[in-house]
Amino acid sequence: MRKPRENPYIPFDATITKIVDLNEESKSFHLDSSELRKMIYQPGQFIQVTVYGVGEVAIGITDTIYDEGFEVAIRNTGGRVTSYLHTMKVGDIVGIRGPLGKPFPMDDFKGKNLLFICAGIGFWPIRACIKHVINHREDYGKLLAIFGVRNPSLFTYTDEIESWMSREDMKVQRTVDSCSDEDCWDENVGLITSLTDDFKPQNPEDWIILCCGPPVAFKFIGESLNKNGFNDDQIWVSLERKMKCGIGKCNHCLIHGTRYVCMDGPVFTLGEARDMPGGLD
Amino acid sequence: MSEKPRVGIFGMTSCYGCQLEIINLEENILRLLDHVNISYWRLALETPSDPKNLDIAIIEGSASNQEEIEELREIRQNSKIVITIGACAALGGVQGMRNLMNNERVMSAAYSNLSGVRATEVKAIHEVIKVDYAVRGCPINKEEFAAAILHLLAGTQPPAWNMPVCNECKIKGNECFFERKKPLPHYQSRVCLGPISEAGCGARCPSNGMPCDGCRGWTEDAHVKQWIKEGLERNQTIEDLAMLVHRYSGGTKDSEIAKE
Amino acid sequence: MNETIDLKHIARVEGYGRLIVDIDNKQLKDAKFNVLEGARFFEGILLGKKYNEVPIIISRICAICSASHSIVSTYAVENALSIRPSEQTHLLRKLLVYGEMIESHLLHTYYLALPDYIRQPSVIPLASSHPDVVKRAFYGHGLGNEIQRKIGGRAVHPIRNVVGGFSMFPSLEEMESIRKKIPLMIEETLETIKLFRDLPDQPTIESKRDYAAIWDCNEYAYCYAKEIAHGYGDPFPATEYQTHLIEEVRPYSHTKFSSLNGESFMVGALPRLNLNHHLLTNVGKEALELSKLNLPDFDTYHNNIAQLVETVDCAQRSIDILDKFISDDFEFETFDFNPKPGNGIAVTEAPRGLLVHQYTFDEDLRCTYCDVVTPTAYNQHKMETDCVDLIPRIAHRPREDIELFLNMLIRAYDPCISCSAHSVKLDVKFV
Amino acid sequence: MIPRFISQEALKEWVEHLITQFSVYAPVQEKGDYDFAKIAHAEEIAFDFDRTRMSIKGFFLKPEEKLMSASASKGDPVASSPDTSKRIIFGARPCDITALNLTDNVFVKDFYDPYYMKRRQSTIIIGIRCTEKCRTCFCGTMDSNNPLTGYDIMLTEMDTGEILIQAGSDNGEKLFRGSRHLTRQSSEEDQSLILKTFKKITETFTPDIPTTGLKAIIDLGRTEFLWKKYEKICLSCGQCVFVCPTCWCFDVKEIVGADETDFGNLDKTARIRRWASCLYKDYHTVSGGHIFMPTVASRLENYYKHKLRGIPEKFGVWGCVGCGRCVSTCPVGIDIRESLKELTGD
Repeated sequence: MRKPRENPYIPFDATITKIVDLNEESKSFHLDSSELRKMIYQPGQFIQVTVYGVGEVAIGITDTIYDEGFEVAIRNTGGRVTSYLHTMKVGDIVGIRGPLGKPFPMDDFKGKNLLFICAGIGFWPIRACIKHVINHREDYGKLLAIFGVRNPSLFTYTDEIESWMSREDMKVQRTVDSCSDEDCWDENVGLITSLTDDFKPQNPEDWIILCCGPPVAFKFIGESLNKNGFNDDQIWVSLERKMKCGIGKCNHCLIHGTRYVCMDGPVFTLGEARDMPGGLD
Repeated sequence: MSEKPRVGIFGMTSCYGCQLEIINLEENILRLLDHVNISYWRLALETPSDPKNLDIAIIEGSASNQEEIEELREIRQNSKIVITIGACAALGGVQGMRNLMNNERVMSAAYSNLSGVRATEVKAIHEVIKVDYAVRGCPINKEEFAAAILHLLAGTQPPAWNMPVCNECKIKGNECFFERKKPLPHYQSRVCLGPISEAGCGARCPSNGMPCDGCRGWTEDAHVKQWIKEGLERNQTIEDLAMLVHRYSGGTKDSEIAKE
Repeated sequence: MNETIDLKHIARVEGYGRLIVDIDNKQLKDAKFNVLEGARFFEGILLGKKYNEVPIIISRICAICSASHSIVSTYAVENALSIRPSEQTHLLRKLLVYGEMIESHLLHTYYLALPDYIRQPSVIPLASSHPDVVKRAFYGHGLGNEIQRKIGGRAVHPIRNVVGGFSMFPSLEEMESIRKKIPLMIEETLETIKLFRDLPDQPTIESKRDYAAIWDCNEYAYCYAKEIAHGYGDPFPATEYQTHLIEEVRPYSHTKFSSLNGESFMVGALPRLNLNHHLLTNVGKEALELSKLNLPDFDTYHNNIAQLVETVDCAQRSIDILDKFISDDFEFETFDFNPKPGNGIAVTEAPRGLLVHQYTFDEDLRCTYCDVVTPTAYNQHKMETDCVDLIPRIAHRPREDIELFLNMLIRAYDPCISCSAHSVKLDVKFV
Repeated sequence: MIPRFISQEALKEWVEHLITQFSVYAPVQEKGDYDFAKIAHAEEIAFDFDRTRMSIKGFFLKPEEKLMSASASKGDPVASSPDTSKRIIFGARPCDITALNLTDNVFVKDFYDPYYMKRRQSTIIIGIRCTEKCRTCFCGTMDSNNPLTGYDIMLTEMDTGEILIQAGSDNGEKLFRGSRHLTRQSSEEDQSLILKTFKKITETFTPDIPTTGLKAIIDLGRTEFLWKKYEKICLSCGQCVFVCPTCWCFDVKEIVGADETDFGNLDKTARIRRWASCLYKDYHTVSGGHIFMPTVASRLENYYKHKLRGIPEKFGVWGCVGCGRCVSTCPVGIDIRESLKELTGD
């Protein structure tokens, strides 16, 4: 019998049990298998999804559906794997390796106020954190989540976000970069920084910020938050790199010779990321 | 099981070597035929049946006269996927060099009377019609061709390594033809194109004792100007080097280096 | 009744050719063979190129005879630059050519010609109707390729054959592995000779015209000789090819016509066999006997079976050379040379016939003149005169038969149209 | 084991004996340079070799290998098993052994790479110590000419021409058990001879390129001038990476239907791993087209920093063993020794 843990390059199989269209370019896939259910996963980690014969892609886990397996959301970037995944059907088999990488240290954040900043598809890995926090609501202080996308049609998991908006114990803000006349938007219009600029709580040191999105956005978000009294070590970001092995061997995700995103990350504090030259490229 | 995909194989101006390499697959052709119906192949089939409604069109050769350009447009209209095979189709091939030379002189050297010759500029296929995938090389590597077809049939793009020939050459542990100022015997005294040429051939020429010829074209990030600078230090003239980097790629738009 | 038979694309030949035959009341009025392949101007491209680039570029004229082009161009360049290759180089080149002959002949006979003889559109249906024949085809053809790969570095456009010698050599194991495979191929090809010989209801033609091939009085020359022999007269030096094999332009066509003593002539396997049959190896003679060819033979259709006889002969010659290499010490030679400018001519036999290359190099060793005449260019005139001989014999038959027999006739020449397209005047009249 | 001595002739005899039991790979002269090849007789060994063209890393991290095969429809991946028949690498140089110690670390740490390690475990390494500097080497500077582990046997030629045998592992000791008659025990008189030879070796390989403060210099980030300078000449051909004994970059691809025994079966897929180079643009390009290290300068910086900063931090040794292969293979003449001098301002 095959023992998957012995050989880190060999995936285990999982079946696609459900596919949901999130928006015109993204779908979410529910995956399940007995081995997958044994997987212990923490928010911020990622898995490597193999489409046999096509390739492998690193994906942040969007949610743990604790008794039905896992959910990953995948945007069709036009690459080999993502475009093929978008043609797959319920019942098809994929391979999984993981969980890989370091998670957000959620236990260290206990008792703190949390700000989630989700830029574009950066929402998906953060979604697992938000759900974790909601499930352990009493461990954490105030909650604020900021969502930003390019235009209103790109919001995903809208029902869920709206259910969070209706919660008393959590505040949600949404913004779009721009909107046309057809799909008008009555909430905030502007870059994410237009919301973070106004985020000036009384005791900034009580807050932890979890941020995910394109690395370039981190620079601007960081600047905006720094102005309001947050230091870089309070801000946690999740970085992205090309990945192949996912286990610190192949050197694809090496950032300027010193840190592996797959092993030392993908979660870093903004301070750590800034210390790595090119870390925020 | 739905009907097998219909495949047409077409030859434009070329040496037919890439189609020959398909034949050279020997028994494995039969394995490919398990998956496809060949509906048009002038080299191997009796008067072609019907080159319409093709799923895959495979084109060898470059476009070098008006008739071929028209035929190509027709093929594109009748095919879902167009893949090209060989250097002629992908880059123009050796005949493309005449684009960069004094065309009249070239043509009159071959033909004493030019009145009957109708030849346009040599063009790579993708300069004429949209091409979905190119199998490169002069000639193609038959295994690579078979793999490309199998991948397309499986619904995915064939894997490309996107590396220079030096990768495969060093993997094979070959002696480097490009080492600085190393004297080479006469017959090898050409600057190796390995560092700027696309891999995938298995470093065929360097593994057979000859410097790389660059038949698969440049890599995506080829540092051609730096390469030419290095070439000049190896007692080559700028004209020779310009012809060398375009030996197979005269039929593409990015043949500017030669003109510079 | 006027009838025009227009074989628009002659399929199963290498390249893009067309035959138009006008028949008026069962009398032949006109026959034209056209080359429709795009022109590539190799003679022009080579101008100004360094001598060592010449064989690499020129072998791209044609894939199926790439080894012949590569070898004859290296010989022509060596003749021009006064370079003397070693004896071992000559042998290796011969071996490479034998590999090419085997590959090309078997490709033609099995894949391109045989389907006609069993009235099938291609070789593909044969896989189920004649699986044993197709298996033989794969084996023999693959072996020819393997010889080319192990000697020349690859099956199409050899790499290792360079001006002066070989850039790399086969290993002893490689030679032994080819050597072991050849006897079965010979056996199987003899079977195929019988198959071709005994096929019923096949067209014939009697076309008593001249034929030519390279000539070496000591051996059946497949690869490089100094003289050219023909059926009706004495051999002449290869350097005089332009005075004997005259190319002329006729007013009614753009196509150049090659003539020998004012007549069309044939090159290829059958002419070679006609001229050299007494120099065949013993196994080759056995094959000839089996084929029941009566030499000299003037039936163009018999070129197919002549190719099979040659395949057997080449296979035996390959064995002889390989045995010599395996038993004697094979040398891994390094070489260099001192080239001098000049003019050089070399002639060889491509699988489909006489092939001539000529180059001139200047002080800088750059090419200033280049002439390449390919076998199909020589044969073109005879393809038309053959129609004159054939039509009266078959004019009474139904049109499908006439078309088939004409197709078979052109294919019997094993024409390599991409070869000839570089130099033949194009007939660009499109109907 | 107490070090023993063997004569040059007896060494050959011993190698002949080894060939009867193992596959023995040793440096031979080939195509104008030295390369490791499987040998059938001891006389094939080029004993005068300085270093081989390629390092020994290819024995463990194969240039190209199949990691697994699977079915496209059913999954069910099966790992391919590397060839683990016992073999000997005869004549590994100290720099290569030092590099091997480093890659051993990489392929065991955190996640265990079974392909690499199984090959490593089935291989016996017989090292030959260098007594003089070769071509472009600077192993003295990188402290790699005297590995303490990583070999099973180390041979050192004494001034007298005799060869000193030191075992580095139990396996190494076992290797001599049946052949003790070929060797002689070292005596107390030999002590001075050994000391003298080693002293000479130490003197030969004194550090000659400054590395003091290198880590701090890199951390300060004042290195851009060098990458900008090299960017103008580097061809990104990656040759330095492939010859480097401490570069272990690889790329992984999935392929369909290419099984040799079952050609054309579209259900059969395989995962292939192949050497790659971090100097290639494609290495840092993700689907969608974003390139994480778009310039040659940034990729060169990544390459150098990994060797001179990242690896020392993680493993406590230099990421360069000073074998100098990259120096002699670089087509445009980039020289890491010059780089070090320029970085430290010497």
